[in-house]
Formats: sequence, C-alpha cells, structure tokens
Amino acid sequence: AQEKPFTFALLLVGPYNDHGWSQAHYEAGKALEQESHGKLKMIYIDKVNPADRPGITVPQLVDELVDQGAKLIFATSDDMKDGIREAALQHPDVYFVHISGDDVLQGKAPKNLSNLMGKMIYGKMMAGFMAGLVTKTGKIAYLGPLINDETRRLANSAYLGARYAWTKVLHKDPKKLKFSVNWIGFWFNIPGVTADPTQVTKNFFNSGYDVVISGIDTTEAIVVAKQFRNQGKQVWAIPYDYKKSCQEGGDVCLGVPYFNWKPGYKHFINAVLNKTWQQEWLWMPPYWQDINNKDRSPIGFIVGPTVNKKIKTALANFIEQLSSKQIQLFKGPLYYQDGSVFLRAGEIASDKKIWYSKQLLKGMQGPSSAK
Amino acid sequence: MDTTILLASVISSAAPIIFATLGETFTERAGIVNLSLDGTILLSAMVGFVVAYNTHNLILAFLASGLTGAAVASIVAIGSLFYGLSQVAIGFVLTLTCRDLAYFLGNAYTRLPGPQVKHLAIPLLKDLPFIGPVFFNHNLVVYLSYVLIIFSWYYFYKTKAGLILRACGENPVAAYSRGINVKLHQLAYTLWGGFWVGLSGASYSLLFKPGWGRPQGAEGIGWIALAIVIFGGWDPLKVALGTYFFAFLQLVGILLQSSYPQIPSQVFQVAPFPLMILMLVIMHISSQKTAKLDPQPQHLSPIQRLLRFLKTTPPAALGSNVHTKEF
Amino acid sequence: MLKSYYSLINKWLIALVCVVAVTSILLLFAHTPPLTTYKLLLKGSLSSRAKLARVFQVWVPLMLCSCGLLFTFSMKLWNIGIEGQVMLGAIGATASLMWISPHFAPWMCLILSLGIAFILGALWGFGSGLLKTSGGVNEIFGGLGLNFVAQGLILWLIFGPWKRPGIASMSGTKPFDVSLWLPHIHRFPVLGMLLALIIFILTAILLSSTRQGLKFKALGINPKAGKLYGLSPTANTLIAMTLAGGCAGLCGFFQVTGVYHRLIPAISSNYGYLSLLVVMLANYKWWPIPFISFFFACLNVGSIQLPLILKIDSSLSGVIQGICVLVFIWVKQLSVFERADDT
Amino acid sequence: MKIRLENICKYYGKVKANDKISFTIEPNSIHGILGENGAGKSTLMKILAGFTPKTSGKIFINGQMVNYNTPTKALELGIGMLYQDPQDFAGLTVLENFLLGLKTSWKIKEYEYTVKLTNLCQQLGFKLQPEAYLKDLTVGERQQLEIVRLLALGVEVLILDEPSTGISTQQKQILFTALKRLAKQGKSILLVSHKLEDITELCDQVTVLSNGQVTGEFMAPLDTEQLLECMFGQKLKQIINSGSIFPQPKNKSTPLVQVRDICSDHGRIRLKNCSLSIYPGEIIGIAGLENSGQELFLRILAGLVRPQKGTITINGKNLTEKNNRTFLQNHIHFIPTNRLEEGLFADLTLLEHYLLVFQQSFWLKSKSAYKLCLQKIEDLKIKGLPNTPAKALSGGNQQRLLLSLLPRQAKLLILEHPTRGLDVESALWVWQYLQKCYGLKASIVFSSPELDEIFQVAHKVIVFYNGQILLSKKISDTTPEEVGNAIAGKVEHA
Ligand SMILES: Nc1ncnc2c1ncn2[C@@H]1O[C@H](COP(=O)(O)OP(=O)(O)OP(=O)(O)O)[C@@H](O)[C@H]1O
Ligand SMILES: Nc1ncnc2c1ncn2[C@@H]1O[C@H](COP(=O)(O)OP(=O)(O)OP(=O)(O)O)[C@@H](O)[C@H]1O
Ligand SMILES: [Mg+2]
Ligand SMILES: [Mg+2]
Repeated sequence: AQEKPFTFALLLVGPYNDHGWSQAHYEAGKALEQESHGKLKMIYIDKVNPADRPGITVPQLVDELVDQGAKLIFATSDDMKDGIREAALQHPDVYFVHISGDDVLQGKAPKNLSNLMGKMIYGKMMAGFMAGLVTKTGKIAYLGPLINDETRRLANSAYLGARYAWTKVLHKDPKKLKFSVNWIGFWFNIPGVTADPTQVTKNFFNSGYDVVISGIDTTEAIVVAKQFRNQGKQVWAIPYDYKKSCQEGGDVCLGVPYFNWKPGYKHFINAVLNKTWQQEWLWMPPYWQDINNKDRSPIGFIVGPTVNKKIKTALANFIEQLSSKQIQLFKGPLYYQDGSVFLRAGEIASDKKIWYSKQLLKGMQGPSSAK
Repeated sequence: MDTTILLASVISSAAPIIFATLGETFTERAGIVNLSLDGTILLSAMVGFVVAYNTHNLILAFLASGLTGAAVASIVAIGSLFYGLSQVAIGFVLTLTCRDLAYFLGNAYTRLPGPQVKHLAIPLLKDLPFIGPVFFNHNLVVYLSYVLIIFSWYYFYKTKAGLILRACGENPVAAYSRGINVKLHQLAYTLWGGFWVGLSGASYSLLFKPGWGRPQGAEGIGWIALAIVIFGGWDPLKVALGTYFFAFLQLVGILLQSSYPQIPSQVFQVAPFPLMILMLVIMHISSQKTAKLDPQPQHLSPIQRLLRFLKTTPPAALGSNVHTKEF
Repeated sequence: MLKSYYSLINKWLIALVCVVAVTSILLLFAHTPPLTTYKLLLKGSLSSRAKLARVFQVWVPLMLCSCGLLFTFSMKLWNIGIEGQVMLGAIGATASLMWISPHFAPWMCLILSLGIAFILGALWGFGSGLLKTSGGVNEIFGGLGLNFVAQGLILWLIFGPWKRPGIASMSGTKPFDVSLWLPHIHRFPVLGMLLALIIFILTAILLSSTRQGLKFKALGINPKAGKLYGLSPTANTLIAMTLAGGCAGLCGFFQVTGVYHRLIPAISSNYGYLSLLVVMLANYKWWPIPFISFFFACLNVGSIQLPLILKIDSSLSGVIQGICVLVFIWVKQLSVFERADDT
Repeated sequence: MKIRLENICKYYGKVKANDKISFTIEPNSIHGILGENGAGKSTLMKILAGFTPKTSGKIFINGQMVNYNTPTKALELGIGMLYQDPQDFAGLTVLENFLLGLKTSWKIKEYEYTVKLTNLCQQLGFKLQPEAYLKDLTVGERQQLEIVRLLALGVEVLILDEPSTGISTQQKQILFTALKRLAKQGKSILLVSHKLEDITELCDQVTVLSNGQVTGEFMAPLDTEQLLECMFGQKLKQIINSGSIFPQPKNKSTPLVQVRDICSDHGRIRLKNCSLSIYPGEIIGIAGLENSGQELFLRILAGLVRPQKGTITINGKNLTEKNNRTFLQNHIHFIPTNRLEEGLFADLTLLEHYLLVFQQSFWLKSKSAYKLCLQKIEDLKIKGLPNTPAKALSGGNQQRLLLSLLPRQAKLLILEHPTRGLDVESALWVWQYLQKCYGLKASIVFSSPELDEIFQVAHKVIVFYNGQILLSKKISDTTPEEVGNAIAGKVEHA
C-alpha cells in the first residue's frame, strides 16, 4: 500500500512525438516516471500553441492540469512566458518551471516560478565546429526559428564553432567562410505563417551552401539534405534538440546537439518533494566528463553514424579543450553586426552577457532582429 | 541561384498543384464545384503516408490517396446530384471536416520517417543542354504531371468523351435530351477529379513535404488550386500555365526574402495569394474590355490580345443543381 | 399540423442518430471507447463553473461572427473573408489600446477600441465586398485573399513595429496592463456576453422586421429584379459585407481584450470558419444561433480533455462539428423531398 | 411510321396537364397540335419524345405497344423532338453541337462530320458555318441545326414545338419548305403551335387540345373559324369585335420622352442612331425579329443599360448617364418578359413583394401591407394567397402580380412582350387592365412578335431591323404587309 504518486505535468509546444524539442522533454519525463517505480506520475498536454489549439490559453490548460492533480508544471516553450506567469499567480500552491525563460533574472517571477535551461551554446559550438570542418564550399547555413536572445545566442555559438574549425584547425582564410542565418519565424513550420523550412533549406543547397545547421524543432533540414544526397549532391545537415533525430539522416547527418532534460527535471522534482524549493534561474552546463551521460548531462552531442575517424578525433579534442577552458570562444575581441563592441579584447563573457545576445556577431549574414 | 535551377524547382514544386488544379478542372468542366480541395489534399496526404509507412509500397500509397480523394468528392457529387444540396455548402463543410479528420486519424504517425518517391533522371533526355536539367531531371511524380497536362488537353478537345464532358457542364438538360446520362458523367468526373486531388495530397506527404505532421505543410494549397482553376479559365493548358505562374511566385518569395532581409519574410509568405486575386481582378476588367473589341484578332494590339487571352467564361451550368424528377 | 411536428422531431432524431453513429465508428477506429469520450466532452465543458465560464469565452466570439454572417448569408453571399475581418478588428483594438491607453481612463480606452475594431473589421468586409461588386472576384476567393493579407499584416506587426524589445516571436505583442482587460466575474466574460446578446438582438430585429432585412432577402433571391424596384444589389452587397465585417471586428476586439490580452498571430482562432458552420447548422435562421454556438463552444472546450486523458487528438471536436452540419443539411433536404412527394 | 396514343395522362400534383388524350399520327403527313397556352401541348410532346414520363396511357408504333421513358429510347424508335426552348449548347460550336448524341468513334473526326453536316444543310436549304459558336446564331439557325441533327440520327417522327416563334419570315419559309420536303420523303411530322396560319398552311391533319383534353380533330382543308371555335369557344368573338383598346391621345402636345440617336453595342446586338419621341398617353408597339435590338433598346429606355452615344430626356430633363434609380424617380417603369428570372423574387410571397415595393419606411408595417395585398389580389384576380411564393404562380398570374406592382403615378410603362405565354383571353385582360389604369395618363412602349396584337392596341408602330429603326409610322398610316416587310428588312421608299 504505497501513497499515491507525485504528479508533475508538461506543457509541450509541439506534438509529443515530433522527433524534436517536445519529444526530448516528453521522453525525459517518461524516463523519470519509469525509474521512480510508481512514485512519480507524468501528465502532459502537447501542441500547446495558438495555431494548434485556437482559443485556448496557457492559464486554462494549467487549470486542467491542476484539476488532474499536478503539483509541479513544466512549461516548455519560450512563448508560454506570459501565460505561465499569469497561471503561477493564480495557483500559488503549485510550482512552475518555465524552460528557457528569464523571468527570474528579470525579477518578474512570483516565488513559485523558476527558470531552467541547458547550456546548448556548447552543443551549437560543436555543431558549428563539425560544419566548419566538412564544408567544401565554405558556405554554412543556419536555419533559424524566430529571433530572440536565445536563438541569437545559439546562432552565434554555432558561428564561433565554425570559425574556430575553419581558421584554427584548417587554417583557412576567415574571409572565405560564409555563415548566413535565415529565420523562418517560429520553432516549426506553420503554413502561410512561417517561411517554409523545406523551401528555405532547398534554397540554401541550391545556392551553394553545403551544410545546414538546423535551429528549429523539426527535421526538415535532414530530410531535404537526404533528397539532395540522393540526387548525388555533396551536402550535410545537423539537426537539433532530439537525440535520435540523426538516425533518419543516415550519412548526411554530421551529428546532433541535443537536450537531455532528465537532470534538470529531477533537480526541481526533488526540490519540491524534499520541500527545498527556492526560486532559481538554472542554466545547467554540460557534464564534461561525459557529455552524453543520460543522468548527469543536460546537453549532449551525438556524432553522425558515418563521420570518419579523423573528424571524430578532431571533435573529441575540441570538446576536451572546451571542458578544460583552453578554448574560450566567447572571448574578446568580438563585435556585433553593426560593429558595436560585444566583448572587448581579452574579455571573457559572463553568463548573463552571453544570455542576452543583442545581435548576431560580425561576420554572420542575416537579420539580427525583425525590421 | 541560376535560372535553370530556378525553373527546375518551379516545375517540380508545381507538380502536386497541377494534379489538384487539373483534377478540379475536370470536375468543374462537368458542372460540379468541388470546394473541398484543401481538406481533401490533407486527408489523402495522411492516408498516403500511413499506407506507405505500413506497406512500404508507394504505388499502393498513391492509389489509396487517390481513392480517398475520390471518396470525398463522391460526397459532394452524390449530395448535389441526387439530393440537390448546395455544392458550395457541402464542399466548405468537407474542407474543414477532412482537415480535422486527417489530424485526428493521423495523430499517431506524426513526424515518423517514411518511404519517399525516388529521384529519377530520364537517361538521354536529361543531357539535353537546357531542357534536360529543367524538365527531365526530376522524379516520376513530376513526369506524371506532364502526362496529365497533355492528356487533359487532348481529352477535352479531341475526343468524343471530352465533348460530352463539356456538354454536361454547358447545359445538362440538353445533354440529357441527347441521350447522355448526365448525372452518371458528372458523378464519374467528380470522382475522377477527386482522385487526382488525392494524388496531389500523396505527392506532398511522400515527396515534397515528406512525412505527416500537424501542420503537414500542404495547408492552404487547396484554396489556391481553386483560384488557379478560375484564373486558367477552365482550360487545361491555361490552368497548367497558371499553376506554374503561382509556383514561380512562391519561389521568388523565398529568394527575395534572402536578398531583402529588411522586408519581413511574412510579406513574401502571403504575397502569392493576393497576387492571384489581383490577377482575377485584372482578368475581370479585361473580359469587360474584350467584350467591346472587334472580333477580328488581326486588328488587335498585343495588349488587347493578352486581355482576350485572359478572358474567361465559366461552364454555363457550373455549380447549378439540375434536380428534376424526370432525370 | 401534428404530423408536421412529428416529422420535425423525426428529422432531428435521424440527424442525431446519424451523427452519433458516424462519430462512434470513427472513435472505435481510433481504438477509443465512444461512451467515455462523449462523457468526457460533457464533463470537460459543463462539469465545473470554471469550465462553463470557458465555454462562454468561446460562445461570445462565435455569436458575434454568426450574427455578422446572417447578413451576408441572407444576401446568399459566402463571406469566407470573415476570418480576416476578425483579425483586422483585433488589430484595431490592439492599436487603439496601445496608443491611447496612457492618456485616457481604461474604460474609455476599451469603448474607443471597440469602436475602432468595429470600423476596421467593417472596412475589411467592405473591401471583399468591393472586390466582388467592382472587381468581379467571387467573394469566396476575394475573402480568402484578404484573409491571407490580414494574416500577413498581423505577423508583420508582431514581428516588426509592435514586437517586444529585442524579441520577435509568435508569442505576440506585449500583454496589456490588467486594467485594460475586459472585466470578468468568476472568469465569466459578462461584458462580452452582454455585447454578444445586444448584437444578436439587433441582428434579429434588423433581419426580421425592417425593410433593410427584406431588401437583403429579396436581392439574395433575385438581384436583377431588385433593380426594377430601385434596389441596388451593389449597394446592399456592400452594406451586408460591411455589417458582417463590423460584427467580426467586435469578435476580434473580444479576442484581444477578453481572451488573450494581446495580439497573437492566431488571434482569430478559426472562429470565423467555425461560425460559418454554426449558421449553416442554424439553417441560416437567427433564432437557433445562440444554442448552436453554445453547443459548438462546449465541443471546443471539452475537447481539451481528449489528449489529456484518452491520448487522442482534440481535432475530434472539429470532426464532430463538421459531421453535424453535413448530416443536418442532408436530412433537411430529405424531408423537403418528402413534402414535395406527398403533394 | 404510324403512331397511336391511347389515354395519355400526365398530372403535376393537382394540375392535369394531359388528361386521357388519344389520337393517331399517320406516316408521311404533317400533323398539327393546336391549343391555347397551358393546354398541355408541350407536355404531351415531351412524353412522346420520352423526355417526361407519363402518368398513365399507352403508345403504339405500327400497331405494337412500346414502352420507353428516355429520349434515347425514343430516338432509337425514331422519334425526335425540337423543343420549345432550344435544347443545345451555346458555349460549343455548331459542329460540336451536331456531333453530340450522334454515334461516333471515341476520337472526333472533324473533317468527316463537317462534310456530312454541310451536305445535309444543302439538302434542306440551310446555311450554317460548322465552326461558328452557337451563342452567335439566331434562334432560327439553332432550330435548323437541331433539325439537321435529328435527321442525321435518322428519326422517322419529327416533333416541333412552336418552331415559328421568334424566327424571321424568310427563315420560317425555309423551315416550312424543308418540312414539306421531309413529309414527302415519308417522315411523319408533329407541329405544335398556337398560330393558326402556320397550321392551316402546313398541316394535313390537326388535333386541338384544350386544358389537357382533345377537343377536336380535323383534316385538311382546314377551316379557320372552326378551329378557333374549337380552341377557345366563345372567347375569340371578343377580340375580333374589340377594336383598338386605347383612346387616341389629343395631338400637338410636347413629347414626354425624347430619345436621340442612341448607339450601343452589347455583344452581338448593336444599336445604330435610334431616335424616338414618346408623347403623353401614346401607345407605341415595337415590332421586329428577336435580337434585332429592341430588347436592348427597351432596357436603355428604362435606364438599365447605358448607351455609348445619344441622349435621353424626359420633360426636357436629361437622363443620359443616370442609373435606373433616377429613371424610376421620373416614373419610368419596366416589365421584362421573362418574369421569374428578371421581374419577380421567386421565393418571396405576394405579401413580401408588396411590402418591398410599396413601403419605404424603415420598419415593416405588415398589417397595412396585408390589406393592400388582399386588395390587389382582388383587383387583378390573381390566383394565389398573400403567402403564396411567386414561383408557384402560373405564368399569367405572375404577369398579373408584376402589373400590380406598378405604381399608379407611372408616366411611362416599358413592357417587353407583356403577353408572352398568355392565352388570348388573359392577354386581352391585360390590355384592358392597362387601359383602365393608365389610359391617357401614361404612355406605353411595348414589344411584341405578334403583329395583330400591335395593330390591336398601339397608336404607333416602330420596327427594328438589325439594330436600326427601319420604320416608324402611325398605325392608321400603315398596313400589316408594310410592317411585315420592314420586319424582314424590306422597305419600299428609298
Ligand atoms: N413550380 C411550380 N410549383 C407549384 N405549382 C406550379 C409550378 N409551376 C406550375 N405550377 C402550377 O401549374 C399551373 C399552371 O402553370 P403554368 O405556368 O403552366 O400556367 P399556364 O398553363 O402557362 O397558364 P398561363 O396561361 O397563366 O401561363 C399553375 O396553377 C401552377 O400552380
Ligand atoms: N414542370 C411542371 N410543373 C408543374 N406543372 C407543369 C409543369 N410543366 C407543365 N405544367 C402544367 O401542365 C400544363 C400544360 O403545360 P404545357 O407546357 O404542356 O402547356 P402548353 O400547351 O405547351 O402551353 P404553351 O403554349 O404555353 O407552351 C400547364 O398547366 C402547366 O402548368
Ligand atoms: Mg408549350
Ligand atoms: Mg405558360
């Protein structure tokens, strides 16, 4: 006769089985539920976005979850920011975690609302690094979602990674490296609303880019790359978010930087269970000993199945140097697109400085913010 | 991106729309409006993907989608032909219902990697200087779209069956008095049209936007297809032309977006549809003008000829319910 | 007399049975027990006061749009452009709130933005009317075109001029201050409900007992003849479209001030399309509108339970609504024939 | 081929369109079917042609009973019909129309059939261009095409439902000679009409129908008096001894409306410099073949269509370029000939019609309108109730409804063939009603294909011949022959 399980809930922005961002969250939750041997119960609502659930607001859904007995609710998308804050005020006795948000930093959040994010910047650096190593044309494309601090931050990291590989490893002329970003407008394709990632990717490959780094939640980049490869073109792609999304890619996939939300979730669940909850803004770094450790590392990078030895080793010691801080990519001098200074010479960026990336970096093409 | 690649991608991205527009052309020329395209395409896309995923047999998948399209069309046809319901009403309801049905039934198959139509360049033709890469370096679906265009044109204007088809849309009662079983023909052509709309759905989920998901990516195409049929004046060749024109607009949107980052991408996203509407307006005005032009074409300036070319007259009995007990 | 009542009941019975049958088959197809599903839909929409409140949050916009559509339908116009008209209303409301909220008392701002929303929606309706009357574009396609334009406009505003500092995301504009939210009582959108009722009553009166209403009806039947008696089809088409747009605009106003408290890309929530179904199911008459809107609202709200508990997609509600309308128009037609036969 | 009909019945609800009709049609002869409107002629013919299923009765061909209920079957048996309203495809070419229904191969052999078509035309003295579009042909030519087609199908029995309405005299002659020739060749021809002269000219044998029943059978030579007697009973006497209905207006008054050299082209029809002065109380009859421009002219006069050139003035006020609203304000009213399509609101009830037309107030006042409605139904003897929808009225009653919607203070009435589809009796009634309400008070301009009608009621006749006014004379100064010639395009004086 065990006491009834502790219920935590997820609000997923996409379908729970989207082979991307949402599925990563879903599987982390499921894993915890299973390991807890019935002590934990997970409930979720997916497709929580106005396009899929017209007329439904986040607070309404939170009501539902609370009715179902949820004590801790993870809101897994940036654009649930306002809704989740509103809900947190309505339910002071329930705990909330907003993924990728910064209400706590901003001091807007009520006591029962915390923020969680993994340091994907490193994942993106690795992605960029791979791209920089394999590109033949020296033209790397970044398939960006919407524009905000987070997405700029990640695009910048990828660029720095690529530039490092291009200049420091291959010792090529930095001017010859072209890195352009195209924002589609949301985390996944909404026809007639966002730019169509399939078309955008095709367009990239057609105009000479041979590596596309995906920053969106869905797998168009990989799919299109495969189609081009079948037509005998030398192209690669790097998906995002979800551990297994490289599998469908076969040999066009260079690898995937992914999130592993298990450690983060566990941290907050324990905090609630052990009544040690205090509001925090948690930006978890990778577990450097083994970035693919299922229980310890919030982010990881899985190398594509057919990547050759030489590149694998290069990546390995790139990671090695990142962990030992021998390589500091966010180190001055770095400039924003408009030429204004981001980091003075020698300056090493603070977390907060990286978090609030106001623009893309100098040397990248593409808009830093919607006009 | 150079012109060959541009044209090639126009040709290929138009293919699935061609299926929809020409299918609908058959239907409307027979006098029935099947407004349900947008929903039908999604539903058949879903069916096609599910079948392909489970059987790994693309032929079967396309067939299944086609039949799905025909099934939906049959609701419109039977409703209007045998129960005198408003075609627009049924069509519109089906548009929404089929969309939701697709999302509902296809939910379990979201974003699964499934089989796809293979790329298949045509051996000799593909090496032709400019033609080759533009027309013959695609896949069977694209080639099928060529076949359909030529077939429809021949069928409409060179065969007896095509003549009968046009007659049904022109004046059903008269057709009946000529011993033509109008309802049977209209039913048949609605199903036939629906079948092609279905194929268009399949070619999205198995080639152009591989896989199933919500959204799938084919949303909104159906409406555009309907507009294109009008734009093309119910004439197979003009309709095909209109389809390519639209595909071109869509592509240009994306190109411009990368070259004019200061203009928000959304503008380019929504541009093609209003442009089609604008074309409809121009056509309307042109058809008013051409009413007054003198019949001998040799007296016309090029612009006047263009206007005359754009002038369209719908099938006289389009969308009307001939519902006499005598039939 | 009695017979006719009997056949009426009969008709509805047939319809109901058909709907339930078809839906149940679907559910079994999706390996879900029909009965529990229906129970869930019911519980999910009516079991608690909060849920009922949410039903009314959907009821209000449906009512407003349906009223607008009554005008256009009485002219036999398919105002599919209603979606865009809702969006423009929303844009109007947002703009006015943004610009004047600092200078006036909240209630004044709300009233003003209501006015602006109505006007902008009306203009958009007028636009697709104009496309039909002088552009020769069938209102269905003109409307759709304008829907796309409206959608683009909203996105551009959200990503451009009205974007949050440094951010451009689908999550919409910066939420308004609570003082600018349309007041609720226990989460019941009372003001919205009041607005909907007023508009509904006005619509009913205008259609049933004024000359304008009769004009719409007559011109809907035969515009050519209308000209002989000095009625202008063009003018009345534009009037109907404009009125419809206005009502849709009010819907947009409610969506902004009463539901989302900001402008989001999907602000119209497809209520425009949905209310086309409502009016069709109401057989283009005004009196059933409130009830059908309520029924549809229940389905919409109740359907959230489906993924949560049965793990099936909530688009089922849309399917049910569609099937209802299909079956209804079918059964209606059948009974028309019965009458034709027995004379 | 010999056809016998036995007790053919056709009921439309309560309406007995055909009621126990029996008679025989002999081979190589022209058999006339005569009867007033709504007598059941078309219905019977449609039954014979398999277009309409009969309620009961038997049909025998050469002695043995046949049972068929589709046009196809009828055609296989050799029975073909030329319908009252042309059953062809305006949007297709002559050749395509010809091909449709013929037994041809799956592929269209254009050349072969072009030859066939032209040959047949030559035999019957018709002239048709195979590639012309049907919408550019006159009704007469359409009929010719239809006949050719039926012959190509090898029909033995040819049914023509009122072929002589709306075609030129020459075309009529061409048609009749063709028919005679066919009869000689051994075809049996059924000719439906209410025009006595056609019947007497052509038929060897006549059957007269009157509200659904056979009221007499006659053999050539035919006696007009007798036929009339049989068709209408006493009704006819009234027309014959009712002279011109409308009193002459007093002369030398200023014209009410002046139309000066109107030009307008509207698709095929083109008006060239048409001028006309209408004096108060004057009744002007417009004669002419259909599509000679009178339809367009009337609509221009009513302000429904704007002319490209020319002026229209009423009492000196210039109304050119104004819309029909202003014309109405100047008491100019128009009644089109196809009532349900252009004149009435099919699904609106009588009451709603009156509400719409006679009430300008914002709120609807049903009570007063109801009184008015009953009053009008009373006055115009409309067979209907305040809540009957217009579409359920019979043709004649629809016309009455239209008349009742005219305001008393109308100054100019423009009537397009006001007695179309009305039998002689109700036609007479219409004119008497107009005289009673508007005699001397208003002027009337009306078009009519029946010369005798024009000569009966009009003070002045004008004749349209392809878009021009060819003749404009006082009735007293002209003769039917002159007008008839003008209609055909012939005028004596240079
Ligand atoms: N659509 C209809 N619905 C109901 N009744 C109809 C319809 N059409 C015709 N009828 C009935 O058939 C009868 C005759 O109609 P019709 O128009 O043929 O009259 P008609 O014989 O031509 O007489 P008229 O000389 O007045 O035209 C009318 O009494 C009318 O009630
Ligand atoms: N579709 C119909 N519905 C109802 N009544 C009809 C219909 N068709 C014919 N009738 C009725 O049958 C009767 C005979 O009609 P029919 O058309 O045969 O008259 P007709 O002799 O051809 O008159 P006309 O000389 O005007 O053509 C009319 O009273 C008419 O009302
Ligand atoms: Mg007749
Ligand atoms: Mg009649």
